[in-house]
Amino acid sequence: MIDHILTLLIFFPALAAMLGFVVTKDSMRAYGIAVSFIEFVLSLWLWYAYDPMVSGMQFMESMPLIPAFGINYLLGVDGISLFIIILSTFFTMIGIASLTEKRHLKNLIITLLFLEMTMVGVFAALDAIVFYVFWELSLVPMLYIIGAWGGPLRIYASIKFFLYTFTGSLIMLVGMLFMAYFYNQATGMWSFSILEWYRLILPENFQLWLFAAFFIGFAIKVPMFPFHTWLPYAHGQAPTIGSVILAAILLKMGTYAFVRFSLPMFPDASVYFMFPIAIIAIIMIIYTAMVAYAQEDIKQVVAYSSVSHMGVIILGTFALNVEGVSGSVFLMLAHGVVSGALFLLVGVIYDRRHTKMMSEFGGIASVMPRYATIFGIMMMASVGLPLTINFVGEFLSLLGFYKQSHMITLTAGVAIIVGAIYMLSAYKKMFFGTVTNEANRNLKDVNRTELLGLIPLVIVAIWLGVYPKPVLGPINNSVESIIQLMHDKAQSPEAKERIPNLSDSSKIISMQEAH
Amino acid sequence: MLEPIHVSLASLNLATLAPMLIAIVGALVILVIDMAKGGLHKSLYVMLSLLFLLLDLGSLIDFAGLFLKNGTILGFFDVMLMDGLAILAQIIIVVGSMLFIPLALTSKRFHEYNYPEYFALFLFMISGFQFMVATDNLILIFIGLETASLALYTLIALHNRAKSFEAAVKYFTMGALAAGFFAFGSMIFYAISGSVEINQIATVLAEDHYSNIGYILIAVTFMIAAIGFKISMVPFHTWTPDVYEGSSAALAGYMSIVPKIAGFVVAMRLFEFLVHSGVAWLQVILYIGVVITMTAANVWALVQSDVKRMLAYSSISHAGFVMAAILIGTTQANTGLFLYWALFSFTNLGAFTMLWVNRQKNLLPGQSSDHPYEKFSGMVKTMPMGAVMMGLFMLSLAGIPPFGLFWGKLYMIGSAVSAGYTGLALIMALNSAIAGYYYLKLIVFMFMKEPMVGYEKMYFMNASLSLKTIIGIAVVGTIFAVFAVNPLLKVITLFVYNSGY
Amino acid sequence: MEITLTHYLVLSSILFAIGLIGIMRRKNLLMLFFATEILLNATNIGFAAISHYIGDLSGQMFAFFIIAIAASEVAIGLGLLIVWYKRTGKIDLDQMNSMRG
Amino acid sequence: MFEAIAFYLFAVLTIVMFTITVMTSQALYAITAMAAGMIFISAFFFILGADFLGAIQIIVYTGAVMALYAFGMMFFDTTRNVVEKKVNPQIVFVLGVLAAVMVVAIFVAPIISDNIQALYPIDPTIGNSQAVGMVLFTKYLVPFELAAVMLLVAMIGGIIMAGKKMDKSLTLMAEEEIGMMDDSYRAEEGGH
Amino acid sequence: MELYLYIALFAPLVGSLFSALFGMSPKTNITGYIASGLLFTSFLSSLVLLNYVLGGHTVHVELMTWMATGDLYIPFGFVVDQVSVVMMMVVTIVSTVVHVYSVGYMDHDKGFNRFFSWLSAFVFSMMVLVMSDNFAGLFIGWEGVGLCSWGLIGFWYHKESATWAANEAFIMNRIADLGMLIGIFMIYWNVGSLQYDVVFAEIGNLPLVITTWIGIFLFIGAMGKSAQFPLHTWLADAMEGPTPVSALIHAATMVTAGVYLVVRANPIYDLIPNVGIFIASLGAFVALFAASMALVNRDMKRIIAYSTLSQLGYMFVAAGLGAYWVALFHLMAHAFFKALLFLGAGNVMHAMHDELDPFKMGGLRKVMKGTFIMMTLASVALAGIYPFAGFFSKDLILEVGFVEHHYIIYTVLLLTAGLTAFYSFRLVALIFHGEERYKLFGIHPHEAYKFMLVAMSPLLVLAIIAGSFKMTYYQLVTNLLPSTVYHVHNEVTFWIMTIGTQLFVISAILFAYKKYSNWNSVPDGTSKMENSFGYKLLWNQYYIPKFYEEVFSKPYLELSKIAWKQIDLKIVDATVDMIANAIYKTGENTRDIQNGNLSTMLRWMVFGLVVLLALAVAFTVGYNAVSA
Repeated sequence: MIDHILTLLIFFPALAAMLGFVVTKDSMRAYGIAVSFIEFVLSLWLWYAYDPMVSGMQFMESMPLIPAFGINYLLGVDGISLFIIILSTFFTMIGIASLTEKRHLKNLIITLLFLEMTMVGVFAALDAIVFYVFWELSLVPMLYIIGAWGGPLRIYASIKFFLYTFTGSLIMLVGMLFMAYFYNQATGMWSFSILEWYRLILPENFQLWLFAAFFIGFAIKVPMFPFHTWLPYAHGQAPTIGSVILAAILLKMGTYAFVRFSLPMFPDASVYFMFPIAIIAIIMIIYTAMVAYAQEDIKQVVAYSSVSHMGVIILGTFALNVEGVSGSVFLMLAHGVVSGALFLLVGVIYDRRHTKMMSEFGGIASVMPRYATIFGIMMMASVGLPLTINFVGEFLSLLGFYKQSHMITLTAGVAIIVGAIYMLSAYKKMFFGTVTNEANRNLKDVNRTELLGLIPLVIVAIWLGVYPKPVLGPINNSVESIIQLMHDKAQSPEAKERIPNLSDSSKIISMQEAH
Repeated sequence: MLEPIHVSLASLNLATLAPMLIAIVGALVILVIDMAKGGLHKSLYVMLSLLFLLLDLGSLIDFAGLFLKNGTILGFFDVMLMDGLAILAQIIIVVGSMLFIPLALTSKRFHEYNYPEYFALFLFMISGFQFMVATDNLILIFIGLETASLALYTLIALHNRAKSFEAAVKYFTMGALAAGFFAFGSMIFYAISGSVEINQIATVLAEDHYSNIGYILIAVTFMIAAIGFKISMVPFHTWTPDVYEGSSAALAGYMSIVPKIAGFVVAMRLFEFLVHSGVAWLQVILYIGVVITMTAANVWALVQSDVKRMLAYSSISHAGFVMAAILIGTTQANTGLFLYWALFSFTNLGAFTMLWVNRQKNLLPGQSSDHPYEKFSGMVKTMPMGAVMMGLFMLSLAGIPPFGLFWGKLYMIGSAVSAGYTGLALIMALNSAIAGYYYLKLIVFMFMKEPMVGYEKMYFMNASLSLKTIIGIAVVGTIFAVFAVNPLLKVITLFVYNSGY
Repeated sequence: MEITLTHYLVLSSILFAIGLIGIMRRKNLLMLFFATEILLNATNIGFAAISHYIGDLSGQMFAFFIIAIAASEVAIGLGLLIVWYKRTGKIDLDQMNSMRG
Repeated sequence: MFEAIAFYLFAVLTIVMFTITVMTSQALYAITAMAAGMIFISAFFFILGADFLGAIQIIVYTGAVMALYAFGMMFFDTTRNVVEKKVNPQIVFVLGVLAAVMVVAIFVAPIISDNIQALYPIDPTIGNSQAVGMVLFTKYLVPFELAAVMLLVAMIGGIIMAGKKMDKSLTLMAEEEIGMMDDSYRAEEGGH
Repeated sequence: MELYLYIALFAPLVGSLFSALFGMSPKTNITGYIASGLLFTSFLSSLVLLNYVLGGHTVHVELMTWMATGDLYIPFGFVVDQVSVVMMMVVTIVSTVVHVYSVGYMDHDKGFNRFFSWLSAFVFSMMVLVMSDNFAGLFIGWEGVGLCSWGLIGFWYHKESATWAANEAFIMNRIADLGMLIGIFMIYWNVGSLQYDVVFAEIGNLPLVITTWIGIFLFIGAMGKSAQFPLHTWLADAMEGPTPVSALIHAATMVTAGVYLVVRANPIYDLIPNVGIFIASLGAFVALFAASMALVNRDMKRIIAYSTLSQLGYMFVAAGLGAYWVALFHLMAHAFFKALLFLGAGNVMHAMHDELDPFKMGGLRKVMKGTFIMMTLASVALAGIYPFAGFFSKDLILEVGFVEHHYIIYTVLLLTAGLTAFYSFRLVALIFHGEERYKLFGIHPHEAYKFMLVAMSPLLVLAIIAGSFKMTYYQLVTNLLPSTVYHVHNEVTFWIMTIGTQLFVISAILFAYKKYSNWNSVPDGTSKMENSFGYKLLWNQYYIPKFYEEVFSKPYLELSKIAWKQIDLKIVDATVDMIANAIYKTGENTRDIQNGNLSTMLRWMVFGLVVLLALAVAFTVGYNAVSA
């Protein structure tokens, strides 16, 4: 069974969703929780069975799908994808457990389970086409979730979300086909296997074009400035569960893909584009933080803050050294946990008041102290306070990029300031002061169902902030192999120089292990 | 004085006529039965048609085996040409027809199915298409085309309402013009090569090193206009939406598949040798044509308020997409064309069948067409399975993996990439994105809006077991296409490659 | 003055153009059908001429089949017109605009 | 010389006739002019030695097609002046003339080819009809048969569309109405 | 010893978590007791450790790995050495006192439990800050105290001003933290480690430029925490928090973290004397600058806050000039008397029902004898009168300035000493002497709980006698810090300086007493002095808060709004929508091509044909031209 655990992980929720059509409406919730819990346990088992010392792919599965065109059903996880998969299953579980939606709950849960399949699929796929299949397929349930359970502008938002990302990924698809074609030119075989592609050393100008093609697909998904405008709409209109999954997992697909595709496949292009992308990242960080500051709707604040944080992730990714990339991968998880939690929290208040405008609130801290506390913890995590999960990622990402550029890191570091500004001011508007709005006077504090979702997140947010090693270790090993691969593949002298050669520094690693 | 001509029967290879003859015989049998005893129920004719089509398919599969063994089979003074393209196209034609004909078994009664002649004409039409693809003789192509077209006009009109007459007349008139173009184009080809057989024309032109370039271009121009009409290339597409709207949904779905594949095969035979010989003009023209057809049709589909018209424009766009194969002209591209069309048949027929099952006899109040988007609003609440299936077809048409059409698109764009048409590949990709909008629009109506009061019973009102079966087949074909792609790809590549394309 | 193939081809294309004009110009469907006949006839002249000048029979064959096609088209076309006329009482194509866009 | 005169004469005649067909507002003129044009065309066929074709032209066109059209005209009551609303007539002529000019522009260049071979050469020793027959029933047997099918299709199509059954549209009738109609049919048939 | 270390470190955390358990429930005294008790435990452990360290040992433990990736390795490592143990003592003593005090002070507050949770959490963060053995750990504590400071300043979150001040403090600190973070990055990429021992061992091998930058960036961090100009405004505003908080955080411990950082990083700053001079100059400037603002202020707590700021300036002078042990010494002494002063002010506030304007008090010494004595003594210590603690430490700093030949700094500091004395006693005089002006406002003041006064007494004692530990202290810390002795060798000069300073200070005190001890009215803004330019300048804090408001806060908000409404919505998003709309509009506008009229359709076909023909002819002509 362990040989096919990834297949199991991917298709178990889908199968369960199919069977879910039979389950009656009343018991659907329990069914959803049970399924997602089993799935989560399975993913934990994956972690348990994962050998953290191995840097390469594990649990590889392979089955020919369209061998005539080099497409195979190829799965595997390494330290980078392992935890994002766990995050996906975790958040689906949390999301379903804390569902407060009443309308068409059955459809919603079935959709969520399908979504879970696509999410796990994206992160487990090692074949570009399989990856693409899940990548695109994930749009559909999300479209439905936003469009059917969303706010007043839901249709606009969902279509915008879908078409925008769809457009980007189609360009990416062309890039993939080119990659396969070049592989075919080089070897005479068709292959879409990512691992095979890793072996291909492309001339630099090809790399640049392909990088650009992939970049558009990924950048829209991340979303990177100036392709980010679908996100506020999607978040603003999506129901809580939609925002949670979107922020926690779907956005990670883009950044994950950078690490999985762009870096190892196009090392020279990555170096070439490092600074332009860093500039974009800075714009994302500062500009969107400012936009977040100007928001009147708390959910939009969180939405824009996502973009801002994704900027840091991008920056870390393009640090092109182990510290930065590990940091950015870790920050993906961190941001998933934190922004997911924040959206859940926003959902809590929305359920009670059916408004997300901050001006409607004020003084909530005295009415809902538990809520305010959890919100405060998550806000501080979002701001990147040490010993919370975000800090580890942010610190490492910025640290990593510092190696490449001092000035850019200094500018990007403004993230910790502007982040504090919008978050604290939003918190102040909502929670501090006196209760002026009568409607807020008798709000109920978070109930048990909600706590069920929130407490684990708080625990994770602090646990991994204090002791990130069990996660950071495997990530580090896999990232090291990627960086080494990049260094070995790099052709231009600049790339050779910018991407560290780890085999030289193996001494240092062993020295540290002596600690 | 006239010498007696000795022709050995064996050299005629009479068998090459078998598939078409089966269809014709079927038609005649139906006519005879009707004469013998009138007023029989349509189910008899449906099943008879199905049986003959099965026989037809059987003979084609037989040919497929022969082709793989012996290569291209010529017959009847080399008029008949059973190469890989012909066999593939005929299989698609026959399978498409087999999926279509059970749609006659609706629970509501429509005018056309009251005629046994309807089924006879249908089989005649199939034979016409089969002739059209199974020859490289322009004369036979022309007659095949006309046989099929004339039958088709009648089939459209038999739906018997003002719109279907309008559609038939429009189609007929424009078809007549296109026929004129075809004849004129053939004439010029004949003038410069002294032949009406495409391979002969190709040989002569090559030997002349394309010195009559002006003539060639004029001929090609007329041919593009004629075949472009058939496969609805912009600006020869104008009939498509109207005719689709006027015909019954089932026939519209059929028209979006079968006549076009015949058109594609003719286009492949006629244009690809020219493209390969570096007639730059043709490449440019086809490039422009393909891009405009894809894009403009997409853009127009965006603004439609009727699902059937939307699907009509979308099928134009798909045709444009596939036309790219003829421009690219590699084996991979041609393989892609057939793969795409095979996958497209299932999905598109499924989509049109979904329209067909909820066809009501009278227009909805306040609507001017049969299938306005509003009709589908909130369908997920009243008819969840139906909505899911329709949504599935839409997703497949939009090219969302892993549903059927995605693999076709993948392979087509892949072939564009392999042939160095980067710009084309990007345009194809972006067009898929534009197309996403209007497919989504229907999904939005079905899944995200509230049902209209009083319309709940519209769905599946016309459904019957056979219709549902067809939809089921289409759904299965759409979802599990991924498993069919590899074998299809292998077979098609073999056929196309061995036919020299 | 020798009459060459070119003469015939030019004649053929002039007639074809007349047919085109007719097709574009006519609103009365019946008379529009006349124009389609002109198109086919124009082509026929060309085929016959080419056939003559290169001494090959295929052209005549083509023309022969075109005549057959023309005849069949008339049958179907008139049939369509009849039902249309029965339904509307007109055969003016400006009346046919229930579908557009 | 004779050939030239004949060619020009008939060319002018055909062009004039067809122009009348296209331009006149009198349906009767139009059909008459077309019939005349068809006959003049057959003259070309005779000039070109395609006797069989010439005969067919006269028989089929002038005999059958024209007769059909004439019936049609009477049926549609178009013997009077046809009133046609003209929209943008300039476009029509510009397009038509352009098409002609451009085709002609190419056609004035002679065909350069050494490779045109007559696959089915015209044998001067035998008559045209015989030759045509030879080719038709060997090489072009399949098209010929298919043409027969086509004519059959056209015939069936024409008949059923003009038939009485088309007067009532089952497509537009409610199921109950159809049921009643079926009953009355059955009653009729039972009465026979 | 490790056990004691862990007890000292984690006892406050346990206290905090325990209190947090009851955070949402109504007041339970037990939280106060437990938290205070645990802090006392922490204090005792620190004492044990102090004893151990006095024996010449240090304790260095590594709890576990925090982050390890690539070449980076950061453990949770803690070190108790001569410097950190001093800080630990200061922190635990003051916080124990403040905890006990708070039990009384917060007696009637709804958020009693929450308060203790925050307060203990703060102590824990502070302990992490001082005990960490690497820069990353320091940063954890650094941010942790920032967080707790935020929570405590905004403790009364229903007050707009409090929450505003809390956010201001946090954000300003964050600005500085960025500098610190960059400093840490530089250290890592140049040294390869963040452990103090490794860094300090390697730092000498780095190019001077880099060392300089490291020093500058770290100091930027210190500037924020220690509220040095221009990041000083938050400190005065932070007085919105409960008074024990001001005593603990904004006087005794957190604000001195910057000084601690510079002291701790002395191997770095030793290499870059130029930066040191800058630090010293800035410190001197801040000392004077803050003192000047304290002169006219009418908010009791703000006056004390400015004095804190001013004293921090002193510390930075010492640290900047390389006299790290002196800085640390002043830090320690200052912690005691300043905390005392604040707690006293807290008593007064309680008595006066949260009235802060000393002009509205007067004559309180009659009802609040204990408080009166304590505050007076604390002020004396602050003023630096022999033999109170302040004298030893402050005088030493003056000497340092003199010995190092920075006479300007010396002069400034001397002047500041006088100002300090003046405003301190202005405050004392206004509060405790003169007419009982509070009666005008119908207030009936009362003395604080006994145990609160008892709790304060250790501080009082220390404020008086701390100076006597000077030699022990010196021997202790110079194990780690440069052991330069700053002494004016010329006996005459030394005595003139010392006595002169004392006289100057005393005269300032007397002047203050004379001027304010008989004050009898509440200023209403009409007097001539109040309308003078200088007064207004000082009253408005040199218009700096206003300047920040106008130049940074408001434009930032405006810019943010523009970014959102103009750029994001109207440009970025509108472009995307425009593309979509353009496509859609194209469809709308061209759909009439299909106008349903057969004639038009036919014309389109012919049109297509003609266009193709035209292209064909054009191509042919071109082709022939080329081939000809």
